[in-house]
Formats: sequence, C-alpha cells, structure tokens
Amino acid sequence: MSALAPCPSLLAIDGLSVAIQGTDLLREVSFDIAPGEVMGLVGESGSGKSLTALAIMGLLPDSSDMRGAVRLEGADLTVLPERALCEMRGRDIGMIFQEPMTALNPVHTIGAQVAETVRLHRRASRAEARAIARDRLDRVGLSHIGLDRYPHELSGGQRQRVCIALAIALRPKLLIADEPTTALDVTTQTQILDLLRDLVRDEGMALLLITHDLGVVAGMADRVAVMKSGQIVESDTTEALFRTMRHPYTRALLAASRPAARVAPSTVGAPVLEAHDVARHYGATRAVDGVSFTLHAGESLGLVGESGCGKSTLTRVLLGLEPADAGRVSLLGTPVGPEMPTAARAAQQVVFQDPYGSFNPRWRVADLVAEPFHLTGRPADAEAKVIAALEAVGLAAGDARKYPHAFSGGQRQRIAIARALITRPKVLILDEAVSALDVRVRAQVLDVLSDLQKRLGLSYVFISHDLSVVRAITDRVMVMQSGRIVEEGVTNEVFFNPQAAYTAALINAAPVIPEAWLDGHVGWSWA
Amino acid sequence: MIRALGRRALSLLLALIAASVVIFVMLQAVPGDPAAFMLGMNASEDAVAALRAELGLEGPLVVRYLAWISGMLGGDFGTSYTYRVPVAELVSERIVVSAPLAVMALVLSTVIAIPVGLIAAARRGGVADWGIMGGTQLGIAVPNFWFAMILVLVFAVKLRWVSAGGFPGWDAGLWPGVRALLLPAIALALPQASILARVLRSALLDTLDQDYIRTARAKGLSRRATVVRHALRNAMIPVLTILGLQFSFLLAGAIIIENVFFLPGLGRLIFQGITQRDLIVVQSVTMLLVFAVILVTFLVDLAYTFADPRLRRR
Amino acid sequence: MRVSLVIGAMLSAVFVSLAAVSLLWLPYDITVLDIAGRLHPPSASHWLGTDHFGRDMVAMLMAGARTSIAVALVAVGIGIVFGVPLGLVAAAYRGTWLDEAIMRGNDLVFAFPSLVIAILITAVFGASAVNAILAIGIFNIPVFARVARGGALPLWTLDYILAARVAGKGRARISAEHILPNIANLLIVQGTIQFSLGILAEAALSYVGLGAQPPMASWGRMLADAQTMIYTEPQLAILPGMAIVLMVLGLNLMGDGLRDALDPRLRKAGM
Amino acid sequence: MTQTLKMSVAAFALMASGAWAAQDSIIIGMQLEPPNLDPTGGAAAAIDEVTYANLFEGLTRFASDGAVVPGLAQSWSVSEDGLTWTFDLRPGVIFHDGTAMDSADVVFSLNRARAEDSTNAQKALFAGIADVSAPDASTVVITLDAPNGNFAFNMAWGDAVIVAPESVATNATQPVGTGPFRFVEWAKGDSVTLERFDAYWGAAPALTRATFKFISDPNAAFAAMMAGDVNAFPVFPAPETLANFDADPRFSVIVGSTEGETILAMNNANLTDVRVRKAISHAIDRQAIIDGAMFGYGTPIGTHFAPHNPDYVDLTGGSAHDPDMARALLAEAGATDLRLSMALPPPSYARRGGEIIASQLRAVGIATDITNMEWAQWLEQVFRGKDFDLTIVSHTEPADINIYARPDYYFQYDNAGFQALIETLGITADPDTRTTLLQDAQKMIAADYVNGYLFQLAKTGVADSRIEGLWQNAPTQANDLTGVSWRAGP
Repeated sequence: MSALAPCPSLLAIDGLSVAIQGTDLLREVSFDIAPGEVMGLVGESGSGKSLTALAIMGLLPDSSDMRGAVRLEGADLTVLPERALCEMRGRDIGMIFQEPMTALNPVHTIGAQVAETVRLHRRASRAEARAIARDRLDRVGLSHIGLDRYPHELSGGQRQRVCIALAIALRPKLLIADEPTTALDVTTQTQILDLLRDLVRDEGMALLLITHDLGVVAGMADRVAVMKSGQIVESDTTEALFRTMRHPYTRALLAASRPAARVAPSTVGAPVLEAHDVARHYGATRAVDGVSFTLHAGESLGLVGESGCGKSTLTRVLLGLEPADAGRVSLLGTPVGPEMPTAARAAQQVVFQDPYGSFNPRWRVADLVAEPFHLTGRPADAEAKVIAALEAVGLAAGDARKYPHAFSGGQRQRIAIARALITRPKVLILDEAVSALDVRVRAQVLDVLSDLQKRLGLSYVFISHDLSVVRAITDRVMVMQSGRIVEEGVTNEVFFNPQAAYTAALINAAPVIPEAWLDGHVGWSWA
Repeated sequence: MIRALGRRALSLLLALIAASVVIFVMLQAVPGDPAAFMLGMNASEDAVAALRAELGLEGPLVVRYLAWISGMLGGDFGTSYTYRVPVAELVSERIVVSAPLAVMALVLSTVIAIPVGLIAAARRGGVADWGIMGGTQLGIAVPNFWFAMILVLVFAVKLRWVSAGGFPGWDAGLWPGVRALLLPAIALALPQASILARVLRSALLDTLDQDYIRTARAKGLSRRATVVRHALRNAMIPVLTILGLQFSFLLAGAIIIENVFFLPGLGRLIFQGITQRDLIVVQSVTMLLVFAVILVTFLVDLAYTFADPRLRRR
Repeated sequence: MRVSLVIGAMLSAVFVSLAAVSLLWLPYDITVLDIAGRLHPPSASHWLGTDHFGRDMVAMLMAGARTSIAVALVAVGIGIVFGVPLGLVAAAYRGTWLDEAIMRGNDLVFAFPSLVIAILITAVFGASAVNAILAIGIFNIPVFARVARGGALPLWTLDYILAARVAGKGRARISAEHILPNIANLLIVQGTIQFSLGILAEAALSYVGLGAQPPMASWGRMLADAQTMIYTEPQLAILPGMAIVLMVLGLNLMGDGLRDALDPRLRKAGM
Repeated sequence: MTQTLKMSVAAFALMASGAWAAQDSIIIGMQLEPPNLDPTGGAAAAIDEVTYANLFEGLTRFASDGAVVPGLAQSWSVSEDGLTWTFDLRPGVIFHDGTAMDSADVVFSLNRARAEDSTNAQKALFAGIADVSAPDASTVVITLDAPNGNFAFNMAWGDAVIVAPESVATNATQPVGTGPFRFVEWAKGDSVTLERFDAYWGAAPALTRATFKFISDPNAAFAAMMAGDVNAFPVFPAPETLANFDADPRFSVIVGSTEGETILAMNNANLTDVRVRKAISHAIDRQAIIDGAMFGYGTPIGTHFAPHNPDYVDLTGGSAHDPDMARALLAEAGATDLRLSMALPPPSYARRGGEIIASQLRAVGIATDITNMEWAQWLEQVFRGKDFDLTIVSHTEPADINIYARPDYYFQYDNAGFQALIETLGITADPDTRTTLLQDAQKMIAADYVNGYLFQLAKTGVADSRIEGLWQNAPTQANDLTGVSWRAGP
C-alpha cells in the first residue's frame, strides 16, 4: 500500500452496484471519505445505506452480485480474498450496528468480546488484550463497568458503548456506524454521538455515519450524501447541502422531518378523559406514580418520555386493560378498568406503534376494521361504515377485501386509525403511532390525524418519544420521567420555556439543523 | 439462583409423587394374577392363595402403596415375584448393561451429530448440506428395531464380526462387553444422531442470523471461527434440550433393542416383568426410569445456566 | 427446499391413496389365507409375492398403510383436540397457577418413557389398534400443548391482541379468533411430524405384538412375523420396513417443506 | 509397547480358552428364562429344562424314550395291595453342598410337597400319599390311600425331586441338588451356568460346564445359533428357519415328538350345541395349520392323545376338513351368524395357528375376535376365569386325557360317562383293559367334539452337528446333559 502514490481519500467508492437475486439494490454508488473526515449517509429505510456499509466490509450475502470498486487507501477491497478481508476487518475498518441489544454475543463477557478484536489481529497475550480492552472501555466511558460483565447486565446505551469499544479497539482508520443511535433514547443518543465525535477527533479516524435523521448528520458530518432507491441523489459538504438543497427529494425529506407547528384550537370542550392520582406498581417498581390529568373534547394532549418511563403502563391503565392500583380513571364519567362495561369502552380507541404487529395477518381489512364492533354490537350497515372509515383515512373502498400484507407501513397505520374510528369514539390514544414510519410517510399520517380531529371533534392522547412530532400535533404536553409527570403545560410554552430540568435536557438533546442553513426553505423550527 | 433451584427441585418432587401414584394405580389394573402365573396350569386354588399372601398382594391399596413408596425411599424396591430376589439386586445386575448402552448410544449420537451438523450448517445449501439433510431424514425414518435386524443380519450372521447378541458380562473383560453393546448402541444412536444433527444445524443457522454474528464478522473473524467461537455455544442451548429428551427416547428404545439383541438390561426386565406379571419389578423399574428422566431434565436445566449467563443471576 | 415438499407430498400421497383405495378395493382378500400358496416369489398374479400365510403382499402393504395411517392420524387428532386447547389456555393465562399446572402436567407426561407406558396401557387394556391409538395419542397431547403455548406466547405480546382486548374481547375469544389461526402453521408442521412419529410408534407397538390384532394388517406386525424369515425370505421383512421408511420419510420431508413454505421468517434471503 | 504385548497375550489366552472350552462345555439356548430354579416351587417348564436330571434328581426319572427308570432309588417294590411302596436308596449320594442324601431328605421332600401350605405346582402328584416313613437311612416307605399304578411315573416328575432341608430355602436362586452338575451362576435375564459336580454318584458326564442362555425372540434365537453364540437350541422357537439349518452342514436339526397335544379348546359351557362344535372341527384344515404355523412340523391328531403312544387311535377322519358339512351343521344348529372370541397365548403355534383358524372359520361363516394375551393374562382370564369361546394351547403334560374328567376344567366338558370311565381306569391295572379304556376315552371326546384337535407338537431342535447325546423326544421338559458330548472334530 505504501508503494502507491499518496492518495487524497482514505476510502474511495467507485461505481458500486449490488444486485441480490436479480434485484438491483445499489446503482453506481460513488463517494470518497478523506482521512479523519465524517461522512454522513442519509436516506429512508430501504434506500440502500446499510447495504453500502456491508459492501465496504465485504459482508454482503453470498447470493449477491457486486460490481464497481471499493478502495481503501488505494487497494481494491472487492478483489481481495476472504483471508485478507478478515485481516482488514476490525483492524482497518471498524463497524457498529443499529441494535445494541442483539449486537453482542450473550454468552461471552464484554471484556472477552473487546479483547477478541485485539487478539485476532495482534500477537497479544491474554493479559495484554485484557489491558487494551480495559483501556478501550474506559475510553468509551465504561470505566465503572467490569470486564467480566455480560451484555444482558448492561443498558442499551452501555451496550452500544461496548460495541464502539470493540470496533475501535485497534484504532481503525475508518469507523462505519450504521444507525448507531436509532434504537436509543434521545438523551442517550446525544451521549453516543458526542462520544463518536470525540473519538474521530482524538483518534484521527474517519467516520461513515449512516442515519435517517437529518438532524444527526447536520450536527456531526463534514459532508453528506443523500441516498434514494440505491442511488446517491445529492452529495456535498454538510452546510452547502442544507443551504442549497438542490434535489427535490432532499427538500421533501427535510420538510417532512420538520412538521408544521400546531395552531391552537379555538375552543376547548368538556372533559372526556380524566385521571386522578393514578398509580400502578409491579412489585417494588412504581411504573406509574400519581399521574393526574384531564383531557377535554377536541383537545390533543401529548405525553413525552424516554423508554421505561411508564408511558406504556399508563396507556394500558387508561385503556382499562390493567387496573390502577391507586387513583381512578374516568371516561365520559364512567370509571375505567378491566371490569368496565364493554359498551363504555367504545368511546375510547387506540392506535399502536408497530404497523406490522397491529393486525392479525390472516384477517381481511374489512374484518380487522370491524373488530371493535364487538363492543357495540355489529350494526346492520357495518360494511358501509367500514368503507366510510377507510375512506376517511384516505384508503379506497376496495382495500377492505385485501389482507394487511398488501399494504405499506403508512397505509397500515391508516387502517389502524380506521379501526380505531369505527365505533365513533370520543378519545383516541395514539401510542407512538407514527414512530416507526419514515419521515415523509409520518407527515402524511399526521395530516390525516389533524384532519380527522377537525372533522370529528376527536380528543387525542398522543404518546411519543419524538419531540418534533409532539410539538406538531399537541395542544398541551406532559413530560413523564420514572412514572411521574415532571412537567405539564401548553405545548409551545413548555418547548420554549421548559421548567423542569429533565424537560430541558430532553429538548436540548434533540439534534437540530442550524437555523441559518435553512433560511428560506422551511417555515418553522424551534430552538 | 439457589431459590430457583429449590423451587425446581420441589416441582420435581411433586412430579415424582404424581408419577408414582399413576404407575401404582395403573399396575393395579393390569389383568393377570402373578401368583397364578407362577404356579401354572395345574396349580390348586389354595396354593395360589398361599403364594398371594406370601407375595404381599393382599391388603388395602393405600397401605400397599405406602409400603412400596417407603420401601423405595429406603432403597428397598421390593422382592421380585418371579425371581424371588430383591428388585434392587435385579436392577443393579441389569443397570450395568443398560446404563453403558444408553451412555454409549448418547456419546455415539453426539460424536456423530456435532461434526455432521456443523458441516451441514457451514455448507448451507451446498451439496454436503443436501446430502447430510437427506441422510438424516432417512436416519429418522428408519425404525430402530428394523435397523437392528439389518445390522444383525449383515454384521453378525453374514460377516460374523460380532456376536448376534447376548452379553458376556463385564467379568469377561471390558472389550467383550463393549463389543456386545456396539451393534445395539449403533442401532439406538443412528436415528438419535440424525435428529441431533438436524437440531444442531437449524440452531446454528438460527444463531448465524443473529446480529452478534455480524459483529463478530466485522471484527475480522473468519466464517469458520465465527461458527466455532460465537455460534456453537449459543446453538448448544436447543441441542441440550434435545439431548435431555433423547435420554428418555433412548430408555424407551432400549426396550425393543434389548429384545432384539437379547441383552439382559432394564428394558428387557420391564418387558419380562409385564409378560410374567412380575408387577413389583415393573412398578419399581418404571419408577426408576421416570426418576432418571426427571433427574436428567433437572441436570439439563442446570446445564442451561452454565451455557447461558442470562439465566445465572436471578 | 421446495423439492423436499414435492417429494414428501408425493410419497405421502402415494401411501395415503393406497390406504384410501384399500378401503374400497384390495387386489386380494387378506383375511383369506392360502397356506398352499405361501411364500411365492413375485409373479404376474402377485406382484410382490405372497407371505407365509399365502396372502398377497401388495394387498397386505395396502391394508397395512390403512392401519398405520388410521392409528397415527387418530392419535394426532387426540393430541390436537386435547393438547391445543390446553396450550392456548396456558398461554392466555401465562404465569398464573393454571399455566403452571398445565405445564407441570405436561412435564409429568414427558417424564414417562413413552414406550413403557404404551406397553403398560396395552397390558392393562389388552392389545388392540384402539389402545395403540390411546397410548400414542396420550403422548401427543403435551407435544401439541407445548407447541400451541410456545406459538401463542409471542403472539400475546403483539399489538393486534391488545387491539382485540381494547375491542372488548375475552381471552377465549381472542385465542380462538386471533391466536389459533396464526399458530395453525406451527400445528400443521407439528402435526406432520407427530403423524410420522405415530407411524413409527404404531410399527413399534405392533412389532412387539401390542398394536393392531389379526386379521387387521399392520406393517409392524408384518415385520415381526417376517423377522425370523429374513434370512430365507428377506423381502417379507424388507418390504414392510421400506414402507415404514418411505412413509415416514415422506411425511418428514413434507413437514420440513411445509415449515419452510409456511414460515415467513425463512422466506427472506439468508446471510 | 508392554501394554500391547499384554493385551495380545490376553487375547491369545482368550482364544485358546475358547477353543479348548468348545470341546467340553456347551451353551444351550432356551426360549424362556426360568423364574426361579426350584422345580418344587414353580410350574414353569423352563425350571425343569435347566434343572431336571442336571441339578436335581428324584426317586425315579424319565429316560429319553419316556420310560421310568431308577433315579436316586436304585430299586423299589410294591406291596400286594398296591398301597405300600418301598424305595431302596442309592448309597453314597451327596448334595452339592457336601451333605449326604439319605432317607430323611426324601421324607422331608415328599412331606413338604404334599403339605397344606405347599406351593408345589403339581400337588396332585402327591395327593394319594397317606404316609412317608424312613425305617433306615437308605429305605423309604410310602403308604398310599388307594392303589396307584402310576406312582413310580409320578415320582419321576421334576416337581418330585429330592431336596435337602438345609438348602431348601435358597433353592430358588442357589439350587442345591444331587445331580451331575452343580449350580455356578445365574446372570438374570441372560443365562444360568452349571459346572460338573465331581462327587456325583453316577458316571461323570463328558461336559465340564454348561450354560443355559435365554433368548426369547425367535429372530434373535436364529441369529445366535447362526453366529455360534449358542451350541444347541433343543426347543427352537422358529420352525420356519429349520430348513436353513438342515441345509447347513454345521448344524443338525433334531425333530422329535413331545407330549404336547395342541388343541383348539372350546368353551363347552358357551358352545353347548355339539353340532356347532362339530362344525368348527370340520371347518379346520389341520394340514394347513401345521404347514402355515409350524412349517410342516407336527402330526395331525383327532383326539387328545399322543400319536407315539401305543394306545393311540387315529380319529382324524371323524373331523376331516369339510367346509360344506360345517356350513350345513351350522345352518342345522341355527347358528348362522356366530361371532366367537379367540384368546391366543404367546407361542407361535397359537398366534399363527389362530390366524389360520380364524380365516378357516370365516370361510364357513363364523366370525372371530382375536385377542393376543400374555401367559399370565391367559391363565387368569381363560384358564381360571373361563372367559373365552375359543383358545389354542398345547397340553404338554404326559398322558393327561384325564383332564376331560374335570367338569370345572377350563373347557368345561361335563360328561358323567367319561368321568366314570376315567375312574375305572384309575383302579385298573390290567394292560389290555387299560388300552381299551384309553381308546374308548379317546373316541368319546372325539365324538363329542369337545375341542378341535389340531396336531401333536413336534420338538424341533437345532444343534451344532458335532454334539451328540441330546434328547430327541421330550417325554418331559428337560435338557438332560448327562449323556451329551462333543464328537472329536475332523
């Protein structure tokens, strides 16, 4: 390698195309990464970002057909034999993945897993490898965690740090991070991003940061490439890219990721859903601890908090699926609980997060949407009502005959909304209802929700960890931490002037695109 | 962990008690008077009655059940009706055949299955995989007694490499004993090895789909090293389950195989016990087998906690 | 893997249709013995020859298929009818005493060496096809209970179950409407496997004389009858043995193929 | 290196001992394992097959041709009235434990066998004994209630062997007798081993060691024989394979007769109409059963009597295979849709024969439900419970036509004329009159079609062709090894 002429780029990807079983998944992808540079690769799910990373590592599925060149310091990795690739992986290029919960082998200690990288590539004694592992774990901020711990004993953020430690154990020239923070809470995300930024600076590594989040790249990357359907549609330095936004797709992405602020409703109606000092314990754990609120007719109430804060438990108590251990919930004056009369349940419905787990795959859409009629008794015009509900969420009457697998994620969430609407409820609980969707689809579903609220006078309890979404759709917001509501207020006020330290931390942690870069592109932003 | 083990042990105890009741009640319903069988066609009524009393076949059910159980606890399995010797003695004579046979079959099936399963998983979709999968399908489909017959026909009768059956006793030396158990162990092991190899292969393929395998590959581990260092231990967990279950199958399979090779083992003891209405033998030996199965299940549970650290601290 | 499904289905279909045909028609009446015509080699009138009682081997194999399939099928039916509801209940009441009781009951049945119990059952109630079915069926119950519970548990965590609960449906109704159809694949695959195990078990029981009684034909009994003649008339033992192997092989291949075809998880391209 | 050497030396020694052992030791195959080794405490034929004439001896014994010859009594005499039997014991007889056998042992043995709480399976043998006394150490005097011409015959049974009071309690597992072989070891489920007893009173047997190996499975038996694991299998359970052995010069097939009349027993209490019983008898094709179940080994019989007995009458013509007549008889009896249960014990004559008979009965319009049973169940349900219509069994006791005089016997034949006939026979000593009476008895049960008479069970044995002196026939169930030897090999 040293024999080659000095090369300006560390990694040069040139005309990379990948097809798997005849389907073209990457088409003529080309970009360079200079030493020490942070390259952001942005795109929606299925755009080919992760495949690009795997192609660089030489870890594509056996059945794939790859063309083009991937040059690391001038040497083409695509022609290297497997043995040489093994030597390269982990030593020259490190990689971390999206899902820290499953990326570590559950039966080996974290020390062993970090040390393994060292011993694979270097003649190091067991003790030396352990010493290096210790040093690397200290470096990623895990100095308080013993080497003999197992992955299942660590939190998600800690596990991701272990993944980083083993990827940087040998100070590779390039680190590939594939959605490294997507599965993490927003505060943890900031910490991990900070860590990555520091590492790049201190160790002189280049970083290929793959993400769907424009905010993340804006704060991290020196240059950004935008990917769509296996192709790079736009690539530039970060600031220039955001300032110019040459490609319409980039603009659409940006617009969708920054939904318009909500116009406060003109009138506030009577209380529909009330919670009084609700508590729910699991053994010694206080999952929900003294929560009180009132939801009025036509109002949208946000509930924000990180995973494990008690949102899901509260949702189940509000839905009357679990009893409250203390306090009470009432829906239109009726006490809510597992024993409540079925007819009373019809006034409140729910939309869940996972568009794929929300439907029995063996039922037709018509039957799925009609399922809540179980509460009211099936009316004679059930079919017409189903079709009306589908049309209300922007689907066609003909869709009633199809099975769920025929629909995309966004369409499925529309079906879920249609199902929730079929009994003409007053209250809709939206439990992370748009969190699993790509930004553009998310924007469309949010539009449907706003529209329905206006037309039907619905009240929403909108539960989410995504502040931008809560900001866009709710009138009031509650911030939940460890089972308690730490702050409550009118959404805009809470966001502009958070009172609780936790709320402030949450808001500050959300990655943002510098306002100055966006002049003239999008109307609204916060902070 | 100690508490969890204690709870597990308690549920095992309950299972044992339930099993003993089931076995006892069932055997009370078996038709055929052991005393009448022992005395034959021309025996007089009073001779039969005298023998019944002598064998302890009279008295209320509960009393006899309690007598049996308390005896078992003290290591007294009762006295065989037909052999007129303590059942414990019969069992100890025969367990030296059955236990080595089961162990040989288990070891044999494991020794065959692990490399075969590994190769099939490593060569997934390849010719070796297809061949192995086809072979194991065949192995599972062959009834072991039929296979045993064919083995005897080929190796004992035609080739005369080994004897057609029987057991010379360990007094005759280690090798003659092992040799006598070789064909039966093979007949028992082959279908089990097929099952084990398939389970190992699919468990390996499952683990190979896991994210941490990708992490290992990204570290620079070769495919082979990934399988050995990262996949195998995780794949051992379902394999352990099957090994535990196989013990039960081996015990059951041994009954027929011991009959084909006329080995004086526990299985044959039970079978003879049933045909000769030596109910106390059947009762005690069945109980012993159940105990063995439950014990093995418990040991498999323990082995889990060693294989999977996630189960350790709780 | 589609190949295995095709081969398996074809093999199974051959035996099932032979058994079905045998209900209406057999080339020879197997209840009529022809001692003078015993042990004939294959000929135009007897394609596979005759057995030690002068019965036509083709007819015996067909009638044997009928017995094997009937016994195994009913035993699987017993397992499904009793085991699946138990498993569904255990899953629906996960973690409660009911779940615990059902699963411990399962463990109890598993703790018995199956053949020993089968032998005991037939010793108590006498040897017959019906008792063979019972003996095999009892051990199918915990298998299906376990599969049903194992398949149902992850489903209970899915959002559509929660949606159904929000729609006011009880556990029994959810089990019937949502869980059962979605574990049907698992049950079909397990059913195929238990079917093949049932055929093997029936053969083993008949082989030791505890299964179907004469004049009912049974592959296991044909094997037992022919065993001592394997040296002089090997085809008498080889033919029923091959029939068992092929039938079980067919079912297993079909089960494997079905598993691959029905499991969406396996449809995606592997790494 | 040393290890290898040691092993090969050991292997050589093993081979050498094997070759040497082959000439004066024998391994006998038996289908059933004896439940215990005390012939006075169990009925199983397997007990006698191991112990009779080898371990235990009685006052008299059966010779290979069925004749009653002196055993431990070198001679005996009967008083004029036939009530007092005086046995003169052989001098110098020693039990295997070293104690001497004298008249006290005989008195003890006989009194024990006839005691009220005796578990002797053949108590009837001793039923007529009024008193046993020992005037001196070598004389035993037995007084009977009534004259019994068969008493010497009775004393030859295995159930009447002489045991010692010191060892009687442990005879079941550690038998101590007076025979030419002494007990060495019983590996339960596998084999019993005997060794030559050097202090035997009679001629020393040629064999120094004998092992009885128990192989119940016919196939395994065949394999063991073929593989040379067993030297002789006197009652070989797989007649279908005998042709193989016959053709193989390594083996000789020994076909003899037994005392086993194999019958299709009918429950006379259920099948009361003689026409139905006659129809069943005519429906049966004996030769087909002998060919199909026994592969040709067996002699057709028409009554309950052994064909090799000089008093035998061939009555097979009276129940010849005639389906048309059977159908006619059934129609006449109005039994057109008869459905009968048939209980089959384990031996292949019953299991295979049962299938054939079921098929033959079906041909004349009689349906049968076959139930296969283990012996214990058969004894309880059929033999004692009399819950059956048809069953197949071989009556192997010698000269047992008198069972037809027992109305409570399992086939429940109750004929006062026959009972009177047997009573007369019991007190008749004149040989010619006895012959007439016995022949009348045979004819009477044949004419009443009490049971279906199938065939006399053959004794089909297989042995290494170099072995001489095995019993050809089976006057009683025994493997007398006293005269067995290996012929010097070529």
